[in-house]
Amino acid sequence: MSAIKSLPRLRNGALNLADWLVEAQPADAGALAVFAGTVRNEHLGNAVSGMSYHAHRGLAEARLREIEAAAEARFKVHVLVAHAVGVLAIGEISVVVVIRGGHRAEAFEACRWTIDTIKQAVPIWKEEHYVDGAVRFLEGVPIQPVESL
Amino acid sequence: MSAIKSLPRLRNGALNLADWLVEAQPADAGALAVFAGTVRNEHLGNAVSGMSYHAHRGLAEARLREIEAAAEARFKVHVLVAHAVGVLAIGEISVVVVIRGGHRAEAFEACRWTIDTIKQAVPIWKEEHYVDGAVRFLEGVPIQPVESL
Amino acid sequence: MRVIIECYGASARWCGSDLITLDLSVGATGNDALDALAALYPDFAARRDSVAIATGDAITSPTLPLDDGDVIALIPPVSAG
Amino acid sequence: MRVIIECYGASARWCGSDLITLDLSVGATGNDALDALAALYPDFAARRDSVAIATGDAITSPTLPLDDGDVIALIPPVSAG
Repeated sequence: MSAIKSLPRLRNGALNLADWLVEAQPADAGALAVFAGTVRNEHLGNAVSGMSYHAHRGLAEARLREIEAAAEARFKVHVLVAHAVGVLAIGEISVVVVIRGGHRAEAFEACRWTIDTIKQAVPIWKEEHYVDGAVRFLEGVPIQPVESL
Repeated sequence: MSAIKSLPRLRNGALNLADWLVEAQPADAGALAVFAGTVRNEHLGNAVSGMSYHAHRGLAEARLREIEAAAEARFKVHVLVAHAVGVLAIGEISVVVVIRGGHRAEAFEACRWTIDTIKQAVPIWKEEHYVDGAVRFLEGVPIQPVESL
Repeated sequence: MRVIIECYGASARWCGSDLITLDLSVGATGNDALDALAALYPDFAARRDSVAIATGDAITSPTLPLDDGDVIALIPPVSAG
Repeated sequence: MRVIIECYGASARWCGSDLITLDLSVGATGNDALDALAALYPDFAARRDSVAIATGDAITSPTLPLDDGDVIALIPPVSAG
């Protein structure tokens, strides 16, 4: 287990992708799959200037670790996730998923499942800042238990 | 178009993932999907000590660029690929696919299609070095035209 | 008895505040607290069924009875990622 | 006429050499070159139908006629990635 596994998964400010790629590739792994989510300059036709990420920090931290463990058990891969809290600019990284596994099939599946699950099971809320000055929380989905996904 | 797009996609020696992540995320992109292939320490029950990658360099370079362009047209995303040639150690990176796109669905699809296509349409051959000293070319698949995939 | 409601995400907009103190009957449940909020705040009432509650770092069943002094977090629909 | 065969990947093992010079009749095609190699090298003969040929930086149809001095690459089944 590397040092990064002991760090909080919820971080203040934009994520730096390289920080989450420092773990060595396991010798029995042939695939590394990574997903990062970034802030877009447009949403449903509105020009976006930035995004605030709000979290229930205790529950979000617990859920991110629970999702890591669930993905590792389900897909037999190594999983690392991180999510930003605070105000991010266009192009900055809000979420990172890193999968290291034997072959690409399970690495891709684990990566997709992990980001899909984060979006439905972690108490984080996006508040969009529009170019016209308006601010609005995005519609979300009722929070789901990790084990239901 | 960034400077990296003018570099050869076929590189001597193991790839450094960070080199292929230097492009800025487009302002209208919300997803970054990355795949890297690494050398495993085992193949079909044989202990592997390393891997040689051989290429028809001219055709491989042309095919890698053709795959980039095909994936960009098909999935409406930005695509960057690179492949190593030469001798790699366990855990080192032989191939990288970087996708930057609007949403995660097309980013994941483009990433998966691109690596699957590289494996079938690029004249590169893996030669496994086993711990017992033996060396053997892997069985492959007859080379396919990119437009058939 | 008295419980404290922490309003996360858009629920603070619906209720007009980040933090709300509610006076409830002894033996009241999470659902009773949500009902009381719905009676006070029409914008919350419209979203009541989409909101989960958490105590500490865990989601809690709204059918469980609350204790005096409990702190309950409102977890409106999430939009992580 | 004379053509040069470059043997990529495992095809060099099958033919015992990286580079082979073949003497063919005028008007011979890629398929004729592959037939000549199959006649010379049994290990190649067993894999003949899985092998493509390239000239320059492009895959070429084996039905096209070759010219004297052409250089043809054998592209055995690939294992990139």
